[in-house]
Amino acid sequence: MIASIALIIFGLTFVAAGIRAAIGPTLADRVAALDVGVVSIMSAVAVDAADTGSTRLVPVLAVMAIVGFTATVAASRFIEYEESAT
Amino acid sequence: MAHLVGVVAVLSLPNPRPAFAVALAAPLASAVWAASRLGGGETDTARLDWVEGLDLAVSFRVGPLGALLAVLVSGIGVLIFVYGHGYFGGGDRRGFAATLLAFSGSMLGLVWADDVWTLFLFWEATSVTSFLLVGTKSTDSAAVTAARRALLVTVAGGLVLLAGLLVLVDVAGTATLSEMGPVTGDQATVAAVLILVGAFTKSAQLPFHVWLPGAMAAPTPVSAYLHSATMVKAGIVLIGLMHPVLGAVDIWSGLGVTVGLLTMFWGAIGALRHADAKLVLAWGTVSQLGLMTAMMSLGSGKAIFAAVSLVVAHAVFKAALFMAVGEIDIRTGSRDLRSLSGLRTSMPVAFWVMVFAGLSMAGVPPLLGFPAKEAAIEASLKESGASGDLILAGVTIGSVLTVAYTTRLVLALFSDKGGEPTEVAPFRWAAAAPSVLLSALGVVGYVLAPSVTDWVVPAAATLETTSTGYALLRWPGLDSTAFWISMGIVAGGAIIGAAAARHSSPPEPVGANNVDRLVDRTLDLAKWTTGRVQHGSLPIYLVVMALVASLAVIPFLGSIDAGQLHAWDRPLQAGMGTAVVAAAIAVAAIRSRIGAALALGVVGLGVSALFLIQGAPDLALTQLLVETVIVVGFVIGLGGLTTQFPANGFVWRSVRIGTAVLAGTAVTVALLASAEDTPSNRESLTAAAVDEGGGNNLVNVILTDLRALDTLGEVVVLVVAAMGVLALSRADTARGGGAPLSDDVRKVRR
Amino acid sequence: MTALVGLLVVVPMLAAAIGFVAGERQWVRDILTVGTLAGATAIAGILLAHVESEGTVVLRVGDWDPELGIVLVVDLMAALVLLVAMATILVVQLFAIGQRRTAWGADPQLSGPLLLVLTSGVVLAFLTGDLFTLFVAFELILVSSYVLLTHQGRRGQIRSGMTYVAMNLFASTLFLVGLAVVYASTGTVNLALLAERIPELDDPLRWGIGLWFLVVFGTKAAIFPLFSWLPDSYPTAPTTITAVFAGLLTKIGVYVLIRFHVLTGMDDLGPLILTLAALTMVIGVAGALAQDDVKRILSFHIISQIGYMLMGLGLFTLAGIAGAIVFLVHHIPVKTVLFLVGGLIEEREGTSALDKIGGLAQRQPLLAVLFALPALSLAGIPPFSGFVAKLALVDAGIEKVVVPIVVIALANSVLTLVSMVKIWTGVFWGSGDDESATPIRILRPGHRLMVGATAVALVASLAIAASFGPLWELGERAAADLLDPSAYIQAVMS
Amino acid sequence: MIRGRSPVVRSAIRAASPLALLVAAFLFFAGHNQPGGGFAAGLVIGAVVALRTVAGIGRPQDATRWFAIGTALVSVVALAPLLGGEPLLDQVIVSETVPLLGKVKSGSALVFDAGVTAIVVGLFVAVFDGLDADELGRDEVQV
Amino acid sequence: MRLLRQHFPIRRVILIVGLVAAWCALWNRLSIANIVSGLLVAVVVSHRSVGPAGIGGVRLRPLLKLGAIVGQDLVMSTFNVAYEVITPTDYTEEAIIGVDLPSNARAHMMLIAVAVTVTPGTAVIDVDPDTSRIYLHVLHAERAEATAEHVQELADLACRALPMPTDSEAPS
Amino acid sequence: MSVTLALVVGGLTSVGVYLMTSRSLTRMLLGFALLGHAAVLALLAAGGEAGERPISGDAPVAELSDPLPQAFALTAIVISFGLTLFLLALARRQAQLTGDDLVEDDLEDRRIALETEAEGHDA
Amino acid sequence: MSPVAAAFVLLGSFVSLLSGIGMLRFRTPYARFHAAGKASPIAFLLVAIGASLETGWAGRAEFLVVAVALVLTLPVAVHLLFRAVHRTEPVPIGRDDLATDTGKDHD
Ligand code: NA
Ligand code: NA
Repeated sequence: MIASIALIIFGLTFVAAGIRAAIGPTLADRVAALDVGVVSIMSAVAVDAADTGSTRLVPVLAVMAIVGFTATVAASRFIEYEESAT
Repeated sequence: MAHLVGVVAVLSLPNPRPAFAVALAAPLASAVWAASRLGGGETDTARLDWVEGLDLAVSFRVGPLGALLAVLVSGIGVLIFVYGHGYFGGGDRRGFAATLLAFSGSMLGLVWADDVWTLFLFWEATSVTSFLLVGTKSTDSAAVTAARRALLVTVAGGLVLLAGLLVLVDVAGTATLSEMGPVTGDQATVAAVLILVGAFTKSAQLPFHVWLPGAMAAPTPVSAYLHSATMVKAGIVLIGLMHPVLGAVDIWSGLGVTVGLLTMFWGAIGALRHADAKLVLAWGTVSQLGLMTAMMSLGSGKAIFAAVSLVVAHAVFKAALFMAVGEIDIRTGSRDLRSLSGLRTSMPVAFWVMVFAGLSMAGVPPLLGFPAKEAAIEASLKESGASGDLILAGVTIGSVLTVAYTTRLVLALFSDKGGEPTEVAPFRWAAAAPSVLLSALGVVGYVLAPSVTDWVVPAAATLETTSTGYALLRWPGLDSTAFWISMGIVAGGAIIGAAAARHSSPPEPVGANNVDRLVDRTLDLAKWTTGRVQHGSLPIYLVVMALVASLAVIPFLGSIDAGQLHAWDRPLQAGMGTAVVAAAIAVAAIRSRIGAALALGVVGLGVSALFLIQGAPDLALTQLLVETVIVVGFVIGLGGLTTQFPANGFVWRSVRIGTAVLAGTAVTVALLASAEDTPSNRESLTAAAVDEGGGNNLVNVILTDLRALDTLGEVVVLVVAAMGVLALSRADTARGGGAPLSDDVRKVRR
Repeated sequence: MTALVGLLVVVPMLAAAIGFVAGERQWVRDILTVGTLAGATAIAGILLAHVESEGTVVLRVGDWDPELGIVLVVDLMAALVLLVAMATILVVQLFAIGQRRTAWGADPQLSGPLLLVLTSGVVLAFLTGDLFTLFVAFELILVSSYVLLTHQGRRGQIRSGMTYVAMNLFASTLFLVGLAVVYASTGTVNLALLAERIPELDDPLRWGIGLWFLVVFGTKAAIFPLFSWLPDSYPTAPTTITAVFAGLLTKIGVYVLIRFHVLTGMDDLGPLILTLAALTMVIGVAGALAQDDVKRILSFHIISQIGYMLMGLGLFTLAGIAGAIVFLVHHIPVKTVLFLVGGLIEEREGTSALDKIGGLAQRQPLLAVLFALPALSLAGIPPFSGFVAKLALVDAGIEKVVVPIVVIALANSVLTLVSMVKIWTGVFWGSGDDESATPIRILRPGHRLMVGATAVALVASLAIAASFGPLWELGERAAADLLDPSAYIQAVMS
Repeated sequence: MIRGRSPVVRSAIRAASPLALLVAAFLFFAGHNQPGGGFAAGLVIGAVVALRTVAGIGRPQDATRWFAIGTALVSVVALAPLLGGEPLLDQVIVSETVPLLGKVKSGSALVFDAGVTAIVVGLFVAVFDGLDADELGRDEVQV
Repeated sequence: MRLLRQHFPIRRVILIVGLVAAWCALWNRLSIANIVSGLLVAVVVSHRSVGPAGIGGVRLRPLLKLGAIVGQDLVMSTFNVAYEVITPTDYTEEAIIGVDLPSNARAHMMLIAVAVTVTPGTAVIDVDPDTSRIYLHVLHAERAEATAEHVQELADLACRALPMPTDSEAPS
Repeated sequence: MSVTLALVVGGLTSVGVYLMTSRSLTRMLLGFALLGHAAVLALLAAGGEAGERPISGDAPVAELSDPLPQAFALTAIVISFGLTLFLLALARRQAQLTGDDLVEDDLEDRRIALETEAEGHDA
Repeated sequence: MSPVAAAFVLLGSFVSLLSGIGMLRFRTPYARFHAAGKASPIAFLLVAIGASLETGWAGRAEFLVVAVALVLTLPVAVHLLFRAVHRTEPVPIGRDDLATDTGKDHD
């Protein structure tokens, strides 16, 4: 029950992030939204772990953290680069 | 076989000079061999199985008819090679000689064929080689057009023939000619019509005659050979060969005789109108072929006999006439009846050749043409009833006209038109001798008519056993009706001919344009169709494809079973699914590139979440990683482009949206229609993975072991894709721009 | 025997990888590619001989139960087509080695290895007894084709490559969806099991699956109306690549169509397939007639000829399917030679546009012969292989009394000839536009190799014509095997 | 003077790299029994490559070498069984009890997976080469 | 021994220890096998060409104190955001302020940046290594000075936690 | 079959097709990526109802989700990943050559189509 | 789930919700980044603590690794976002030392 509530809430956060990704307006906003999306899925996985007591997916969370970071760095780096190049 | 060797030999000649001499060897050999068999009764066969499963074989049967025709084909062939040497003078003619030789071989194969497929093989071979020969002057667009026309008509006819042969083989139960018995019935009628049409195209019968006059664009040796002795006779020979099989079919003789006589009439009219000597001969050939067709399909013993005789006589005199006109052509540079003048004195040899061969054509004694035509008239006389009268009338009128155009030709060509006589180039023996020989043969043939009869009769008898009782009569006697008709024909024709000698309407190739127009029309239609179908625009192709896929889904609609469906696996699936689709729509709605790419990232995240919900953590993990890389790659690779996507028109956008919705529906329907009574082998899979694969993560074991081959392929795909990325980035811009497209790109773009 | 099958799949991949890293050492790549392809051809020959006498060879990859793992199946049809395909690729590679110094040569550092990847994909597509592995094989073929088509980065290539990529990717997506439907409905992707289970499905579902895969494989095979990618993409690629594509790639689509639809008993789709066959023939040849460029004409011909193979399939009779198989076998070398000649023309004249070339019959008589014979074969003129193949199909049509398709098939031959004549009169006769003709001079040995390779392919095609008797027999046996899938099922499962 | 590249980012990436690679190694070795595997490991290493590329820190250069290693590994696993008369891709599992470490279980699937990883890493290197991503790592930007 | 010292400076050793711990954590088991394999992996992945430049020492006490403050900030930060979200606040008071740091070493800057970012209402916008100045975004301009002081404190701790052999930038 | 999944697949396909039919290579690329998602989800849906992650020992075998379609999906993801990257390079090259990323028509096709259009449709 | 763990999980979801609302509500990008870059990782950390209580020491250690990875990387990511916005699409705000120091006033 508690897990379900939590999952739904993280789902809502994901949706909020999706909306921000869709409406922008700055590119950085979209990037940030993507970040929030990743973290909310990470959180959902953690909720599942709390619910089931299984840690199978925890290493996956580490990957998510790294990967989310990668996307943000590359995108924001690119935004700057493009702006300065023009 | 000798011919094939000959072709190779000629092509591989180091020195072009003796091309014709070498080429001559093969037909000489076959002519001598065939001549030695004339009149004899023996029959030789040869058979080479090709595709037994399809009853395909190459088989020959050389009997009296084969020998007679082979003498004509090869004998005249020898003379043509001699003539060709004189006609062309010098230059590298290896290709021409080889092609001519190949043609000659094909023609032999055709007349010797004992199998419908062999016959068809050589039938098509003559079409193709004649195409090459007619187009010898390949830089002349008229010659090229004529060659194309000839090829199209004959090959199209060939395919009709093929269809007819297929049906015939079906009815007759065999493909071997000598094993076929007479057939009748509906299917036989179909076969008969198809085969006759095939024969008509080859033998230039109305309305397929249109290719022949145009083919005069060929060098005269070609015309003399193809359009006198050989190719155009193929249709006649075919009708003859089919007579024992299809002669009993009702429509056979009616159709053949009607078309033949009409052609005879129409060809003669054409010959009377033209001012080009060669065209006159061409139209004359059409006319003569009409007569032969009529006789051959008439099918009585006498008619077949007459037809074979005509084939022989025509081959001899028409080749001579062509050669003489060709000689005039190369020595004066003209073939125009209206301008040539004074040739009787300046070219006496050609004159006498024309006179003798012309008289033979007109059917005047003492020339071989006379008894042949007598036989034809007698055969017409033998027909009873109204149709018999009609046939007689037709043959008579046609013959009158034949005499007329012959007279006109000789008179107009050699008359003095006042003014300067036409300049004439030096005499060439090689160009003149063959025609002299042939016109002399006309006389000799008349003199030796009994011998000729001995050759013709067994040949005709192989087609129609009742042909045996007839002979070529040098002098039929004054009590012969046919004789008086003949005399009337000659007299009437001469008067008309003399009168027409002064008149020439401007040359108008009646009907020839129709084929060209048909071809052009076809090309236009093809272009139009292609323009519609192959639009050149990728988005349209994709729309078509999506619509086709949507159509393919229709049967699935009948297989959706609501009992097998459930709304969702987990409620969260519904929520996340909605989010995914919404994000996907955002991808389409966002007009900035990086923005759309980031929205794609959100879709990917959502899909990962769906994977997790579905119980597929490996997929989720991979999807997440992949998604990130793609977003990064997108941003780095394409972020530099102008930020906004171009807008497009309302209609096109509506089409796209409509297509998209249809495609999406189609995919949904397909999935919903799945039966889902999966006989699961999850247990055995799990056991196998753990015991033999040595791992608990089933997906991983499948990927690295059970289905490692797929993974192997998959990583190779990655390698290749990466090499492609590298190659594209290294592609030198200068080289890439090396094939510059014009600025019309934008204009052409819709 | 199964070891040979294994080598056939993996060695080209390995050789390709070595080729990629060989750097400037061109001779390494030449030895690798030619050696591998020659070996593959030899193996294919051995396999054909073995299968012909001993029956189907089945390789269980990884020694897994066929219900769990992947099987590679060499039956008669596979072995037959495999041999022709391998030999064709070998010849084309020889041509490519000769051509590499011309502007029309592909980047040899990539093209050789990529051709090997393509080869492994082709092998896999022919041999796999697994629908998903077929997908992977398709992707192998496609990705190497994409890169081969576009790696030079020319503008026209990028454009046409995009068309090729987009349509085929779309087809790949549809393939996966179809695969999902099949798996959901039958619980397997093993062809032998599918041959058992699909016929047991309800009619609508079965038809749906059949149609869906008709679209998927039809796109690969370039049937109407899914062919548009082909004529837009082939002409821009380097000759050698086009030759392989033209000769081979669409035929893989046809092969798979035949295999899948016959094995799973889709006879009810016959009339539809025949209709599509007729349209494919006619529209393809219409396209050829409309073009004014050698390569484009030839490209449209591929489509038209696919129609014939489709016709054989659509009849769903022994004779029809055997006809389709032998047509396929005959068509590969013929088409390859024609495209190679197109490449030689381009090399000689600097273009393949009809209005800019002329009179080659005089200047390049050998080229004229190299073109004329396969062109006649394509038009179905005897005694070339095309005639027999067409005759077999038409005969099969008459046997099943499907008059319209027979009439169309015959009429189409004339149109084919018209377009061949168009090339002939445009290229070999007449006179060209001297200004735009810029012959590419390359070293004689290279030229000789190119002509030699073309000639070898032509000889192979003539040999096929000469030995059509045994070929037809093999085709009939292969068709019989397909029509009665129990042998296939038993070979795989036991 | 403020440079285009933030020193903070570079340090963070340097600090995170070992951990990321460790995670990659874990995914690689654990993949046979839990989520992960050679492909995921390769992607994580690839992510590190990406980070280092855009930050202008050293990264592997020659993609083809990775491909060579990777393809060689997978091909060896595929072909080696043929030498022993086994079918293509027939894999072996080795289970040994090693002193100190206890029971070690591994198989040729691991080698196969290593090949996959190498190829994925090579893919990243190639793609970042191909897309000129190194441009982003340049320190030319000045504000 | 010198070679060992050269290749395994103290920071790298600590890093390796941490990595081995992480390795064991990921495997869910503390066993000899895991430690041995973890060591192997950690040594490889902490190679100088990969990881942070391992020059200089580590002082545990300031590091722990820094951690404690950051943890405290974290909680505060949470409440802060919660408050801002729940109350309809108007952000007219945003500001970007520059704060001078005692060090321009990268490791310090990174540590500071991490610490600052979790501090309530602040985030690092840019860093100027030449002037050792860090620019922060603050949500509440009126608290700018307090924030600056807090950041100074964090910076001091960071510098003490990771003492440098020299004050110049470490080679990278 | 979960209707939700089928609808999601359909939705993704729709948007994917819409984008694929665009002239902009970037959008085609986006569309292709979406189609890839759709295909992978379709495969997953083919595996039947959601279950536990297919790791032997985590749950009874009967409760595990079907691993085979997951393996298919994984392979499909990877392949479409590689192709997407290649397409990216292709689009980039196009942009390099023409300054934008718009798909060009086949000029020869357009020439023929325009010729016949000019002549009217009576041909 | 133990009550304590449940409390952490719920608290985490609450914070996450706040971060989501903040992302949507805040007017300036900077403010949104505060919500995105701080609240959401905190939410995760809270849930992780809750989960750790359920999974024993091994699980706790694993979560610690994840937490370290996140804490190491996320602030830097947020920093980059701020920087990107400030450099490319700056929002004029009252006091901007950075703009002043670099001579780029944006108002
Ligand atoms: Na031309
Ligand atoms: Na994989």
